[in-house]
Amino acid sequence: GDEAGSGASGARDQIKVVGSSTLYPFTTAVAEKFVTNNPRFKAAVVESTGTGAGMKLFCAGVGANHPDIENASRRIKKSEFEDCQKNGVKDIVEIQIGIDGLALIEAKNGPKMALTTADIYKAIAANPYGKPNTAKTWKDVNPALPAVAIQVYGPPSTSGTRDSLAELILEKGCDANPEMKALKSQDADKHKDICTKVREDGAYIESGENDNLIVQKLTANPNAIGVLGYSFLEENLASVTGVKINNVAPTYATIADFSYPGARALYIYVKGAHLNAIPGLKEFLGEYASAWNPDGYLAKRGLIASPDAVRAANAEVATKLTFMNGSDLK
Amino acid sequence: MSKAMTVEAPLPTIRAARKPTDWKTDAMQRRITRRYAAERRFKLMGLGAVLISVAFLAFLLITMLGNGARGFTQTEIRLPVDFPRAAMILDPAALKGPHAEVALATADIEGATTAAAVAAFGPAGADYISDSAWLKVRDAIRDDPSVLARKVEIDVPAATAIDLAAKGKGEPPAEAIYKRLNVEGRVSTGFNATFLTSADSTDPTRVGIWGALKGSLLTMFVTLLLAFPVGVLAAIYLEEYAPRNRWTDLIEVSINNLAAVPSIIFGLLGLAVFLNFMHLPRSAALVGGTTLALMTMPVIVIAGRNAIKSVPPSIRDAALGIGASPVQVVFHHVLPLALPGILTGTIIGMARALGETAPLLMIGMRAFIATPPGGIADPATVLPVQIFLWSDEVSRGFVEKTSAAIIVLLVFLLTMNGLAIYLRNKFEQRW
Amino acid sequence: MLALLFLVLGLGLIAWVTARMRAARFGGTGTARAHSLPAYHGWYVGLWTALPALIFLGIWATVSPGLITQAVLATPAAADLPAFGMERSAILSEARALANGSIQTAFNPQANALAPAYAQAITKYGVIGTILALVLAFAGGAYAFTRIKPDFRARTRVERLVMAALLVASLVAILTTVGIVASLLFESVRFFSMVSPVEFLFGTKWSPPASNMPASSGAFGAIPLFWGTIFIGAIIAMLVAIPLGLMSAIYLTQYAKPSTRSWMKPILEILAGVPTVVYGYFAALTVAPALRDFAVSIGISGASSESALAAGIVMGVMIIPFVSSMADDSIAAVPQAMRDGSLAMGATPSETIRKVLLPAALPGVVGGVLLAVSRAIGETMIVVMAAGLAANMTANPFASVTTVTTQIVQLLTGDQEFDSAKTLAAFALGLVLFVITLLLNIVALRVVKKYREAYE
Amino acid sequence: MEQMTEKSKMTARNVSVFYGDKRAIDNVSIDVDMENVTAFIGPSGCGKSTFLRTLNRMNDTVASARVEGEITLDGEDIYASSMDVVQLRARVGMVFQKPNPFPKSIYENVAYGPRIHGLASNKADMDVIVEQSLRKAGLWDEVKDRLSDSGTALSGGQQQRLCIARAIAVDPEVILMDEPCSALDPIATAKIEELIHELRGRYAIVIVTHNMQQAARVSQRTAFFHLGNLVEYGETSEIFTNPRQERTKDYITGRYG
Amino acid sequence: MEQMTEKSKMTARNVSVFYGDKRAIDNVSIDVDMENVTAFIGPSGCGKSTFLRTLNRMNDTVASARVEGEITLDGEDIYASSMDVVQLRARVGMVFQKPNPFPKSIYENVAYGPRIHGLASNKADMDVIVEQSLRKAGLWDEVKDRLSDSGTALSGGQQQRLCIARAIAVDPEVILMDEPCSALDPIATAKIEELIHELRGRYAIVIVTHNMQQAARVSQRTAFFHLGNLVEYGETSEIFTNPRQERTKDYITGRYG
Ligand SMILES: Nc1ncnc2c1ncn2[C@@H]1O[C@H](COP(=O)(O)OP(=O)(O)OP(=O)(O)O)[C@@H](O)[C@H]1O
Ligand SMILES: Nc1ncnc2c1ncn2[C@@H]1O[C@H](COP(=O)(O)OP(=O)(O)OP(=O)(O)O)[C@@H](O)[C@H]1O
Ligand SMILES: [Mg+2]
Ligand SMILES: [Mg+2]
Repeated sequence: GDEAGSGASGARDQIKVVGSSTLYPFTTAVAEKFVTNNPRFKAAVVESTGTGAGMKLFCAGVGANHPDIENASRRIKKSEFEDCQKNGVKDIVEIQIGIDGLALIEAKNGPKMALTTADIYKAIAANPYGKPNTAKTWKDVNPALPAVAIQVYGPPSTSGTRDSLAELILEKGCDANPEMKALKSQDADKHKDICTKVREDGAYIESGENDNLIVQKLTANPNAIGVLGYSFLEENLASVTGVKINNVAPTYATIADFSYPGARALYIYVKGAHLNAIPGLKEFLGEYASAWNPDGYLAKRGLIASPDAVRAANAEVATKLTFMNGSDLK
Repeated sequence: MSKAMTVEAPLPTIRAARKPTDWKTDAMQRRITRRYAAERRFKLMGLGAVLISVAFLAFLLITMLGNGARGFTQTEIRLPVDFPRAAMILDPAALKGPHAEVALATADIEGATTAAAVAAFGPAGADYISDSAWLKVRDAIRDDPSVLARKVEIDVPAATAIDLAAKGKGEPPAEAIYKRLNVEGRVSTGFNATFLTSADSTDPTRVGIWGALKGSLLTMFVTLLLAFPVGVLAAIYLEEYAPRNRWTDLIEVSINNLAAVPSIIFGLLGLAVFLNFMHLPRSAALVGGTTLALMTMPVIVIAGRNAIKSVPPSIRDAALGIGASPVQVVFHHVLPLALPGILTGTIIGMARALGETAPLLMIGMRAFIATPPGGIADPATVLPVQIFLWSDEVSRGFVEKTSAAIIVLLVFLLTMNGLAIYLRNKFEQRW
Repeated sequence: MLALLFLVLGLGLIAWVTARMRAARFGGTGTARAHSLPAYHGWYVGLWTALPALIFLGIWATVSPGLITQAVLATPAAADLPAFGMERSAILSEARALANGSIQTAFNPQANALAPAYAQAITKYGVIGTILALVLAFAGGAYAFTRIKPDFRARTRVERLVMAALLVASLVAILTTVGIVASLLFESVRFFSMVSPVEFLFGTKWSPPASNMPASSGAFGAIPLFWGTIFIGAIIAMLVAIPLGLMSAIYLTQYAKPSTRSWMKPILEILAGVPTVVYGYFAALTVAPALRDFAVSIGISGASSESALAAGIVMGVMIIPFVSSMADDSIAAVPQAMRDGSLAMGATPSETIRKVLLPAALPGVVGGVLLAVSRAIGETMIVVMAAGLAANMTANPFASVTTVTTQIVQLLTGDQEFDSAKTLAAFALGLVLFVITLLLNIVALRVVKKYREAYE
Repeated sequence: MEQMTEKSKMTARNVSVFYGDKRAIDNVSIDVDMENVTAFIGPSGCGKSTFLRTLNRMNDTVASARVEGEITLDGEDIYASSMDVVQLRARVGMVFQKPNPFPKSIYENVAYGPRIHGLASNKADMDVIVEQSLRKAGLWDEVKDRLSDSGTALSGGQQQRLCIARAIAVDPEVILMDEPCSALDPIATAKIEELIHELRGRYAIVIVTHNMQQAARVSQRTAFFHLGNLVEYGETSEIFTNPRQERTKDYITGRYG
Repeated sequence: MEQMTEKSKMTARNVSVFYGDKRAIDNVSIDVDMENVTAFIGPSGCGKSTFLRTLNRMNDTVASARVEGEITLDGEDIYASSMDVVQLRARVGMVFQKPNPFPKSIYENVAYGPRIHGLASNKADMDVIVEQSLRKAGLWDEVKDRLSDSGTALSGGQQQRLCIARAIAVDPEVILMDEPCSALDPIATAKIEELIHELRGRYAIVIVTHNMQQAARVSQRTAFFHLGNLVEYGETSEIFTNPRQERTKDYITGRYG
């Protein structure tokens, strides 16, 4: 479906969504609700490609062969935005649909740990504060903690959840040290390296995202800690509990107000050029906006609603369909 | 007659060096006992190997069956709905016209259903029924708009927790609720027809495999349409006509190699060529089928060549000898005789394609598709990918659905393999 | 269009019948008879009638929509179409759908205005196309028809076409291979411009940088992935598959009653028919937890529930029928005379198998095992679902290792930027996998072939 | 080699056959006529089959085979590019060592040749051809009630006669037989030999055999091959009683039964 | 059938062999002794091989085969349950139609039997056994310098002698040979025939052949089988010059070479 001239593959009557697996359950839920409420439209196709591959597809161009919506578990990057521009995807609507809580969890019969971001950083960073990590047990990290071997199941480096872990927890723990904070302005790369690199000697175990298996592993191995999306914690409250960080337990409320460190915003990006071309696309955004309230059905699936002001602002974007300008991207 | 050749050569020295073997000595008998013991051990090891392999298969099948059988059943709750009291803005007359769907969509049936559940089971009642329970209510209205004037009882799917409790896999609170409802006679567990007739959903009580199955069938259709003729023709060419030169060697090497290339690499090929280069529609059975066809074609070629090779050359000589042209020889004699073998190979190749997942992940068939595909260019997913997707789902209700989908897939595959074995045994010919 | 298609095919059929009838009238017997059967003349004329017209229709089907659209755009109704492509083409295609009646109402009101223009253009080009196709059909048919004479070699011509079709079919294999190599090579070259091949092939550290880290902080040493792949696919899986497969083959071919064999063998083959996603699910949910519990109960700490062992064992089971059928073939290929020779010396069956049959069949068995290995290391779903993601270089089967295929899936479906070294690495890994399996297969096929020839 | 007459049906002049680089037939000239049955004899591997197969270009199917020299049928060069192989083979029929009926019905076996050559315009014609061919092959009485049975269900000797019937059905001029009896039991062999007697005169017949008694029984002319050479060719009676070449004599008196 | 003597090494009494329901050998009684080489002749498929293989129970390997009647070796019933098949086969060795050396070295080929039966306690003993066996088989001089070459690298005749050496190495009492020369050229055949002469008297030898000249050359007694029946059994000279049965005569005078 390139130029109007060819016209052969002109249009599509089905919304196409690609992108992050984190948003997959939310967007599919909206998609499903959308057709049951609007039977005249066809069901959307939601593909879980991962944010990066999805962004690539999204930015590849406009036309029936390219998706309309990108699910992103992080903000679009400057480079990706430029890629979009280059391929003619000029107008993009950016909507923050809610928050995904990153939660540290342990088995119900676990050691009931309470950690700080610095503890976590020191336990799983590759080179805490620039020195190789030798900690074997939590006690080595912080004498107040039990002498339990450090075993953390967490997202792999390919996943967006991992980015959040680095950004929202490790970096904060790292910056607790003033020297590191200072380093940030001197040598940003080195700071990143020291602060966000995760150890690879077995204490941190990369596991798949969205994986029920982590929960099962934790019940089987009560001394381990898991890092995963808040929705898993909620779904499995019978067998696992949240680990307090800086004395805050992961709950809906603490994540929503960002007091639990580990919350990240989730976005969808919509192609402006498709808004008029794809039947139902606008209505779909409306459905999304109506679903992301704290009492909406997305909450049941583990989405944490954004603060009221953010929701209102984004609801406006979703109805007015204002395009982003991308100047504040990194 | 001819005794002339007799040569007396007794080799006396050597004969003396060796005494005749006495097989009756103790040592010899012991040795034999030992050898027979070794023989029995070896045989037992062989039997053991077979039994272990079969046991593993049985274990796998039984596990799947045990988990999956539950996926075919669904617990339903008899929900009393008092329509007149529900105050829905729904005009029964509108349900007759062309705008019935819109009318149904705009009425807040969901709210009414939730309210009915709360009214029937208390404040937590909404959690007893599945999120999609209201669809049943909607269907009930659509089927018979007159219910709107009455109070009726409608069987709606129970929430996953209750469903699991009904199947003995639940947690204590849900079990308590289930027991209560059971005493009241409000729950029943029956065959889940939805599972066989609907497509993917986010709600485990509403999911079905029909969408994926249809996707699989469409994909297989494309695969068969491409791979079978190409495979058979290529097999004929290579086996019957190809001159021996570097080109045919190259073809031969590629085919043997393609048969062994990891399937995921075909996925990378499909991604690069069909999607990025040819811009065929993503997630479509067309692309999936074509990718799998490339994978299946070498299997068919190899099976086809073996089948063609096993047709005795004497048949070809006979036909050539009375003046049949090479093309006639093949199409009149060789191909009909080789067909059972070719079909067997095709079925096996198709069965493999039907069970294939990895390459399809690369070309976008890993998608949530809530309506069964209408054609080969529509977005579709296939059974194995559906299984993969469900195995990753958060909701616990998907566990049994995954196993149930596996059972469906296995039934198809085992049928196909069985058919292949049957064909092979029936038509296996030795000349 | 469809009607036209049938029209052309119908014409072809008519041509076939008439040419056949005409050729049948040539009659004659012995050396005076016509070169080819009437049916071949029929085919010759029929194909000449239908094929050029069909090819034209194929081309026309891709060209005419553009012509139609252009015609529509030239009309005044098209003047106020939005300038932008996607929306514009949406309206156009909706108008077309309205024009040919596949939809009743349009989302875009503008489409309604364009529909009549569309209908007109469609008719116009439809007529043009039909005329051209018919002219071609008649011209082709007439040309061919004038050529049929008793001594015309229609069969040779038709068979030449058949041969061409056969040749084209077999070229598909080469095209596929070229496609694979090209698609892998193109992205791999880009990858190797970012990461040195030496580091990639010999580096011992695999940690692709997280996206918020500078690219330089990661490491793309693929050795741990190769190790994991070999550990699971070539070591653990083979430790399961070789003894079980080989002994099963021996038992079934040498000891089992034919009746037992006839149902036991298909049952074993079912193991190969179970889809890998099912094995993966089984490995992840049933085998892995059980192994982990077992490891913990015997006091192995650090046992992972994504152990190499779970994936390896299940993969081994999947490979059993593969090994056993290769072994079966190899043993069967040893001439019966060898077996008779040994038995006639007073050897027991097991002695015969171990000392004569197996050594003789060894090259075949080895070749089969190599093929099995190549299949195991390319297997994806089992390891994606049941093996870990941690790039460990460990020989502890209860620990978690990762494999090439797992990483390919992970890299291509992760949340990272697509053009980063990370996603490109997937193609480089694919290339390595391709090369390795290619080599394994070449070697294996050589071994098997050479050895087969030894007895033929 | 001097008996070349004008009435020859087929003539071979200075024919050499190569398999790749290996010469299997070296410079052989021979004539075949309608009146006499010609037998090719010689030890195994001497090239009898190879030479026989050059006479109807069955060697074309062997990729490595190459023929030099000239072979004519009724004066036409059969290796000329104008010669249509398919028609050639219809005119020069072949019967093989192992009976090789098609796995089709007896009727279809015989009808196949006429059908592909368009020799019968309707079913009745075809019936006539099938019956006549089977009669000539001496098989009609044995199979007339079960024409729809599979050809492979016949006994070995019957199968071989079916193959002869099949060859006759396309109305050939020459029939080549490559050890047609070596897979048969003595009784079946006797029947085939009788048949060859009957067919003589109507077709030019060439038969390869490694059984000298058989050659003596059925043929009027015998060609003795050895290591690819035509050692001696002449009247059968003469060759067997009074061979001119030492090699022929050695072979005929056969230390090796 | 009346020559049954007390010195018989093996005796068969009323032996019938069935393959499934099909009777391949019908009520055959025969004696084999040490002094005479016994030849089994008869047309193809008459059951010669089948009967030969019952003598060392090689037919056990054919699932459908069933033997009735009594066969003894030194008076012991070889089909008795107390008979150990492994030992029986060591005592009654067998040489097959096609030479079938193992794909091992020449040495290992000969040493195989003694090794599995534990006939040599050390390498030196084994060397002796190998040398003696190869000498008896008349192969020693030809292979003594290349004992470690593969047995399959020898010529056909050498291979067959290697197989005989292999059979001799386990020190058997009877040697059964099933058309041992049919795959060999005349020179190799002559060598084997010579060897049989030499071995006579040391081993009871039974040889199956479809070559009557050969039977006449190597055997002292001949058994003529036809359609599973033992038609005639007696002195070779008598059978060939003065057959008592019509069937034997027909076969011997052989219209069919
Ligand atoms: N297809 C082939 N490729 C190469 N060499 C061949 C081929 N066919 C036959 N030969 C060789 O050509 C020579 C003549 O073979 P041919 O089959 O003509 O002998 P023959 O006289 O028919 O023997 P036999 O009596 O065993 O049938 C032999 O040396 C044989 O090995
Ligand atoms: N394994 C078997 N199963 C069934 N029938 C068999 C088997 N082996 C041989 N026969 C049949 O038994 C009969 C005797 O066969 P046998 O091999 O003993 O004959 P032969 O005299 O050795 O023939 P040849 O001279 O051809 O070797 C034949 O009819 C044969 O078809
Ligand atoms: Mg021959
Ligand atoms: Mg025999």
